[in-house]
Amino acid sequence: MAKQRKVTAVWARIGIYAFLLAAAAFFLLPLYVMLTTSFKSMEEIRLGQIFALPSAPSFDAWRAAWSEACTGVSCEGVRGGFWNSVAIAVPSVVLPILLGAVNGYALSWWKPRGGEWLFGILMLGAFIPIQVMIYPLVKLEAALGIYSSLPGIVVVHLVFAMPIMTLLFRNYYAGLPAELFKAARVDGGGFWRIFVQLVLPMSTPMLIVAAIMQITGVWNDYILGLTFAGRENQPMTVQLNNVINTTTGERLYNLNMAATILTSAVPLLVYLISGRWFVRGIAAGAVK
Amino acid sequence: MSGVNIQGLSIKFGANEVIKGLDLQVVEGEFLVLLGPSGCGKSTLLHSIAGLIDVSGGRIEIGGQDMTDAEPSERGIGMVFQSYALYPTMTVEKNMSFGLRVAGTPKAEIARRVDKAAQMLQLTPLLQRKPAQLSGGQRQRVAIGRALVREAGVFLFDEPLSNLDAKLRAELRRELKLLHHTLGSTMIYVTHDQVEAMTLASRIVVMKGGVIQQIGTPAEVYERPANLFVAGFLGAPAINLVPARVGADGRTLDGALPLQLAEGRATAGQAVVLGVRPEHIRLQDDGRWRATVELVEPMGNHQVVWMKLGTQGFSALVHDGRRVAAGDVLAFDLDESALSVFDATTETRLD
Amino acid sequence: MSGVNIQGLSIKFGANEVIKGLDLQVVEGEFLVLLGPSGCGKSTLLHSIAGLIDVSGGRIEIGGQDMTDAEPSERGIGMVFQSYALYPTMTVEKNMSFGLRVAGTPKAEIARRVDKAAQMLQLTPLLQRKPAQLSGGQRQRVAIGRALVREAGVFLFDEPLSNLDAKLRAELRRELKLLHHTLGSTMIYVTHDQVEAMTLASRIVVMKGGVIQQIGTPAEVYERPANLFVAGFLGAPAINLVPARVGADGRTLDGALPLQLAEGRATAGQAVVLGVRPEHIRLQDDGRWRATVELVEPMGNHQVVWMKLGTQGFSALVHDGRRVAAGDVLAFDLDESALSVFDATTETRLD
Amino acid sequence: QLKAEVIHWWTSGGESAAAKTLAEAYKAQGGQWVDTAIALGEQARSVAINRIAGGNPPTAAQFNTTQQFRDIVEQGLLNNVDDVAKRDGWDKFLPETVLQAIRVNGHYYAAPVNIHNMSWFWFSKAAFKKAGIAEEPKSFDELFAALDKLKAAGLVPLAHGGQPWQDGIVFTATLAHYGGRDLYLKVFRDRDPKAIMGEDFKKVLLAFKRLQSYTDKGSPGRNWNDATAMLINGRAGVQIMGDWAKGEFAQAKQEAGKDYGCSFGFGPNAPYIVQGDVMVFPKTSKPDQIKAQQLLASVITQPATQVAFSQKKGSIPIRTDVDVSKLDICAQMGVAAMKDKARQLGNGEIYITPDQNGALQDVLTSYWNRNIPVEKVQKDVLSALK
Amino acid sequence: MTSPRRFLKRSAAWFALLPLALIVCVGYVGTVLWTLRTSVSSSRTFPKDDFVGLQQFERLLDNERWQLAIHNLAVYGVLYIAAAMLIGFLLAVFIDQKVRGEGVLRTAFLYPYAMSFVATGLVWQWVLNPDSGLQNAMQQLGWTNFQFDWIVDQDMVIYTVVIAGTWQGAGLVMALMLAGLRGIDEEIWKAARLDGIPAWRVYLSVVLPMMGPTLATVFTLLAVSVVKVFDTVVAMTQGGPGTASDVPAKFIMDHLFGRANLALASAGAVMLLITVLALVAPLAYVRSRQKSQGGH
Ligand SMILES: Nc1ncnc2c1ncn2[C@@H]1O[C@H](COP(=O)(O)OP(=O)(O)OP(=O)(O)O)[C@@H](O)[C@H]1O
Ligand SMILES: Nc1ncnc2c1ncn2[C@@H]1O[C@H](COP(=O)(O)OP(=O)(O)OP(=O)(O)O)[C@@H](O)[C@H]1O
Ligand SMILES: [Mg+2]
Ligand SMILES: [Mg+2]
Repeated sequence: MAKQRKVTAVWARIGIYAFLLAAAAFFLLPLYVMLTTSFKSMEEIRLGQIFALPSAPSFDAWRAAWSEACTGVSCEGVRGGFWNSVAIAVPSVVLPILLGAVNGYALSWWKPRGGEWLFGILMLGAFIPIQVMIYPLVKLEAALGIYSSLPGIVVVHLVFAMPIMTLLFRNYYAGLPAELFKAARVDGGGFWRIFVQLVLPMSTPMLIVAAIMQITGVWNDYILGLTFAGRENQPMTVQLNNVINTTTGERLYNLNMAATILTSAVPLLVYLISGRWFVRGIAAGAVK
Repeated sequence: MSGVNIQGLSIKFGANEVIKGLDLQVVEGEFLVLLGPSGCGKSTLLHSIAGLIDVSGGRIEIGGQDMTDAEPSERGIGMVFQSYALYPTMTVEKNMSFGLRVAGTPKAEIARRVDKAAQMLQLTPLLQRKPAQLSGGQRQRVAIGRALVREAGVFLFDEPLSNLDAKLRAELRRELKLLHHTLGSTMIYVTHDQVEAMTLASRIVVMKGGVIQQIGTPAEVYERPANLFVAGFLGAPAINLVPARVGADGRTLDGALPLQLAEGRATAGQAVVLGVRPEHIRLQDDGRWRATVELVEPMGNHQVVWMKLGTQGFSALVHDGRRVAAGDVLAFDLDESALSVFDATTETRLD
Repeated sequence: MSGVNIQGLSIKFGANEVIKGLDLQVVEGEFLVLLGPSGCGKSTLLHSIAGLIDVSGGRIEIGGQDMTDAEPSERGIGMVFQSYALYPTMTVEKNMSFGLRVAGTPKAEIARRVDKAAQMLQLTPLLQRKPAQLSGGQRQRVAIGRALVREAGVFLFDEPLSNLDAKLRAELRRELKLLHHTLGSTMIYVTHDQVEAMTLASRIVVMKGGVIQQIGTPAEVYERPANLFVAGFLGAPAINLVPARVGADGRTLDGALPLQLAEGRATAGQAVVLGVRPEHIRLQDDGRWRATVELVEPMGNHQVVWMKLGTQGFSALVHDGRRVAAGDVLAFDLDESALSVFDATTETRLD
Repeated sequence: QLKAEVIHWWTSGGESAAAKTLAEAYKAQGGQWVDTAIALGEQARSVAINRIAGGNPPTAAQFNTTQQFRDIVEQGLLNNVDDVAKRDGWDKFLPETVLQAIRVNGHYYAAPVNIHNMSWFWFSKAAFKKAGIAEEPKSFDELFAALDKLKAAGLVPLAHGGQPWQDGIVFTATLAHYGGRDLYLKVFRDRDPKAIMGEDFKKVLLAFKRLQSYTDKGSPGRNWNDATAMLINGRAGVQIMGDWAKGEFAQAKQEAGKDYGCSFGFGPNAPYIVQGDVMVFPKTSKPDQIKAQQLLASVITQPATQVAFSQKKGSIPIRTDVDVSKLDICAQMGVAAMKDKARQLGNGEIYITPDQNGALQDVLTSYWNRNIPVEKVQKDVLSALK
Repeated sequence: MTSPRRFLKRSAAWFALLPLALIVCVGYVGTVLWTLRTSVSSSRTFPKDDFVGLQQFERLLDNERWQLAIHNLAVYGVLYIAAAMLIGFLLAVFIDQKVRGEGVLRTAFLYPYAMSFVATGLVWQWVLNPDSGLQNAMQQLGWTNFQFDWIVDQDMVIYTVVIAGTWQGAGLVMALMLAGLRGIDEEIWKAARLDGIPAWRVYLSVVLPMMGPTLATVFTLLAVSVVKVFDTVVAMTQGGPGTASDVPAKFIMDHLFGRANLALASAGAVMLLITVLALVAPLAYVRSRQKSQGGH
């Protein structure tokens, strides 16, 4: 019997891996095409054999994408905006996550009067296409004197991240044992202390999900950075788009692929190292 | 300073009224034990005193001040939750010291109190563990510890010892009593353990369905239960209830235990129920009645003897080591002075 | 079919060995009660029998088959978790019926079993509630119900009655006993309630720190504890322990209670500890010793009298209604046949 | 030093090189070019507009030689460069169609940079050879004949990228070269209902739809350069695309006249369709910004700059009084055609608003991709141009 | 019934929500009102202060492209949300089985989310293109009957957008679900194993309901991205063939930028919002009713 069970367990394992590998194959197929393309020459690409391996793999496109491709009068590849992107990303990731966590916590645990209304409007606002809001926001920031500056872009990211970040944390906190909140209040914890000492440590899985979303969103953002950051602070994606996008210019697909992968390196890195934060049973042992 | 005064308290969950216009005065420094069947609203009452539930009516005063709407932290209470509600990301030590750290207590003082509580609760080796790594009883002790270190004016304990072994429970019972003496704080204590209730309580409150049935000292509640419910609820084995009808003289009873009541205790023709505690049934050879033994439960230091007289079942406690076996026919008598009499319809005590 | 045979079981949490090479044979149809102090590994043992914890060594057989690595569901067990582990999104009814529904039990049969369990557990009016809307005791009863409907070969109960009031507890105790008889299943039952242990157990296992101290019938364990730990652990109030040294004749004891032991029970010069249960101390005017009353605890149907003889403290049970007050000096004697004697160093029983 | 921040969308390799010639020319004459390149015209224009609205305008911003910047002019948010235009005599050398776009109420609001013709016909010599076509078509009917032959030879007759704007290019070419100059102007400039509902226009539409039948199944969504690659590989015979396609051929080291053929129309009087890029100058009252703007306007339009830029960009200069020897033969053909004013014909967007143009594009792309009765399309075109 | 004192104490929560309130009032309410205002004007490149009634809405409702876009949105929305949630959940569940290389797998499923769609859309276009992509590859491998040309098919193209969208979004759903799964109490699992519930059933009947809040989050997230879907379509199909894969956001963007018709674009945004409101309002109403009836 035990033997039989082991056999089924082995089959179950095989099934699990089969599914995961099949899924991975589906997910990785475009990456495969991107990578092979990036190592091909344009002549080879023009043949249209997208699944073929490069006949003479070359790193030229990568080097060009990083440091040589033209993005206007200057030809410095995508690296140009790297530090700008970092400068935008750090506050635009940290602030929205923190604010979102605070909002979610306040809404789900303290339930202040009118909070649900605020949240409802916010969630509704999430459905407006960002682009429609750009013009009034430009006017607003201009009036505040932060248009075309680092604070300008951070504020815009904050505004647009608010619905999702708040939603994320509000629903997450709603799932934690309410008893904890009671205990903490008896212990005399005020709003902030409960948040910092009790709620935040229990938020790691959601913090990491929020970080994944926000880093990706901010790092890949193009239109907002373009519009609000000012020309001194243009993020990397502006260079990326300049490398890739063109209506009437020539398209160097190998370079485009390399540039795209290079630009997404930072979020990818975050994904890779995020694993240890997906902890199991964060609230285990809290209540009977 | 820290008496608790509850007036007309009512609490609803949706349409379900769990506490119904409850009045209760807890004197400062009192050790009040709440007793009542599962689901009668004990925890709900504690939660409302702590300010963790919105009340739908009534007033709660603590230390003479209206605290009906005050924040839990302002009420000066320490609480042990029935479900523990430990902070899962904090170690045992952090769990216990959290409240003190919040209050800005000096570090040395925190360490002193935590150490003391940990020692008393035998948690010292576990101080660096997280709740998930503890056994059920250990978690419960952490929950107690967290309340104790606060040295609050009012302690609310919701079945704090239920998952502990008898020995530890006895020790902690003693410690709690001691603590109560030294701190002089008011304790409101929910328990299902009658030994706990009897040994700890200065007064016992018996609740049923959100309504208080009787308030009194342990002896009062046990010996002079206010109604059939209280009588049946307290005591293990349960009180023997014998229905009877009062004769024309207003004294003589028929039924399984024909007796003479004291003058004026009942009226002629009244249907009553006699309550006889098992320990007041004495097996003695010259007893007025004889019954057949049905079952004997040995309990270590005593035996419970289940007997039948006609159709009426009885239990009796036997403390002398005598051997009793099922089928024996034994003569018994009872301690009439300790008898309770209840009206069969209103179920209230007749005196 | 459903005996449980455990050999050399050992379980570790990280470096912490919680169960240490434990051997235990549970006969089919037996009602085995696990006793032990908080954190001694009772829950861990149950979890390992259920197959919910990976064992680090040893073998577990159920019904004669090696089940060490079997899936929990293959082991034919029902379990009540100490922490209940109710399905939070399901109603009480769904919680109880879920396992049966998945197993494809006919609807009528499910309804029958759930109804029966709900009735027995007095949960019928709550069947449509979710766990979050229940009181602590109600949740615990749902957890029991969920196990009971399974009518499994082996039931594992982890303190199933700890949060229930005495009356309900007594009723359920009886129901469980009945169920055990009708189903004939094997029960392994963790409790801290000695009354439960005494009334339910066909055998009691006393554990300490992951090691079994004694296995025996309730009477054996209570009356003839295998060592000082077992003696002290069972009984409330606790057994009175009196250190003594055996005289040159190998019989005479010095110390607070000078006595003569039976020949051969101890050797000359040996340091021993006498164990005297409080109920074996009889207050009688012609008693050999006299002691001063320090404290009297009224317990409803009896009193616990704490006395002092020299520096040695004692407790005694008084069942007759006599009035005893602190400061009284009372003569007492003891039942020497019920005396336990332990070696002071090895702490094991001497017979 | 006059600092000029310029927003433009010349971001690909060839375009960058072209932009660099402007920057260098500007620098040589005492300016400093501050480059803000933003890919894709729509993006670049909207950033420019937002920056104007936000009070942080660039010195100059690229627009197309169309009505795209009319609204900004109307809002009074652009500086004119009348002084430069007068001084340099723009009226004298700029094509009429270009002037039409940049001159609003007698003021000059943009400096033209180049002229693009969006509707060239490109031929793959290799494919033609395979299909046994000896000569490149000299009329639209010959074009159809060639396409038929290509089809018969199992090649893709018309390499097309099925994106709305490319559909629009094919339409423009058909209307101009199949329908003729007059009809073209009646439709675009006059938006004449009679013409639009008339038989001639119907024929144009049918010819347009016929072209669709020569495309391959994979054409929808394809980028234009992938279509060009089909010509380069000899898999397809013809592509109708702007003059920037030369860049692709050049990349693949193919030469006009040798490996591929180019033609902006058929016959000696074929109209040359004019579009292109201009620089507009957002309103500012800072004197040195105004100076920078004027210098830029002047530098851009100088003959030397023009030649250098167009050489890199693949377009043709905005003026015909330049040395064309450095330009490729296709461009030379274009310049030659431009010398005859009668052959200049504005791109549709010069005559209609972006909104109308968009609506027209919607109609055309639906027609191209679906089976819609031509009469309904006529009605739709009419209402799009309303 | 809250007394001033209690209010004061809760003011911390209010204070903490102040930035949110500000963002909501200025950022969202403000822009919504602005959009509303613009939608009844005749604004082109810049907002105009005139009032033209519901003219823009009439034009919108008359527009075949808009209708098609709305229709596509519905198809895309239903399929994409269903597919992303299903696949995301399955991936999370399988990855949660203590598999080897969890980190690598997780990254493999998540990476599409990090990639700019400008390039990956192109790759999808290639892969799905019958000439260069899968169909061609399969046919060359000998499966000559293999047909997969949805991307050039008027009626099927929207499904290719679903495929690419799911490919991009499922990883994030997986991450969210994974976080939700890991939050479930181990004891519940134990109880279910004991009850002999097969794992799939536990996931379905116990875990999934317990993940209610997570599911709500995921659903809302996906719904928001559905309404805003733009990049995917533009990069993959440019809304084509023709306008077959058009979506409202693309329609709005076209009019906002390329066509300089701010008013019509605003009208489109308002219509979208009204649609969402019409879908959400009954739900919210029911939920608030439920809340006020049962429990606290
Ligand atoms: N995850 C864990 N990691 C480390 N130690 C643990 C873990 N879980 C339990 N323990 C320890 O193992 C020991 C046995 O735990 P167990 O839950 O079996 O005790 P128990 O006998 O059931 O106690 P109680 O009566 O308090 O429920 C305890 O000392 C506990 O601290
Ligand atoms: N959220 C809720 N919604 C509806 N009814 C509830 C809710 N919480 C508790 N109740 C009901 O209120 C009653 C009182 O609950 P409470 O927890 O106060 O009981 P208790 O006296 O503490 O019981 P126990 O001894 O079992 O812990 C119970 O019948 C319970 O079912
Ligand atoms: Mg309770
Ligand atoms: Mg336990």
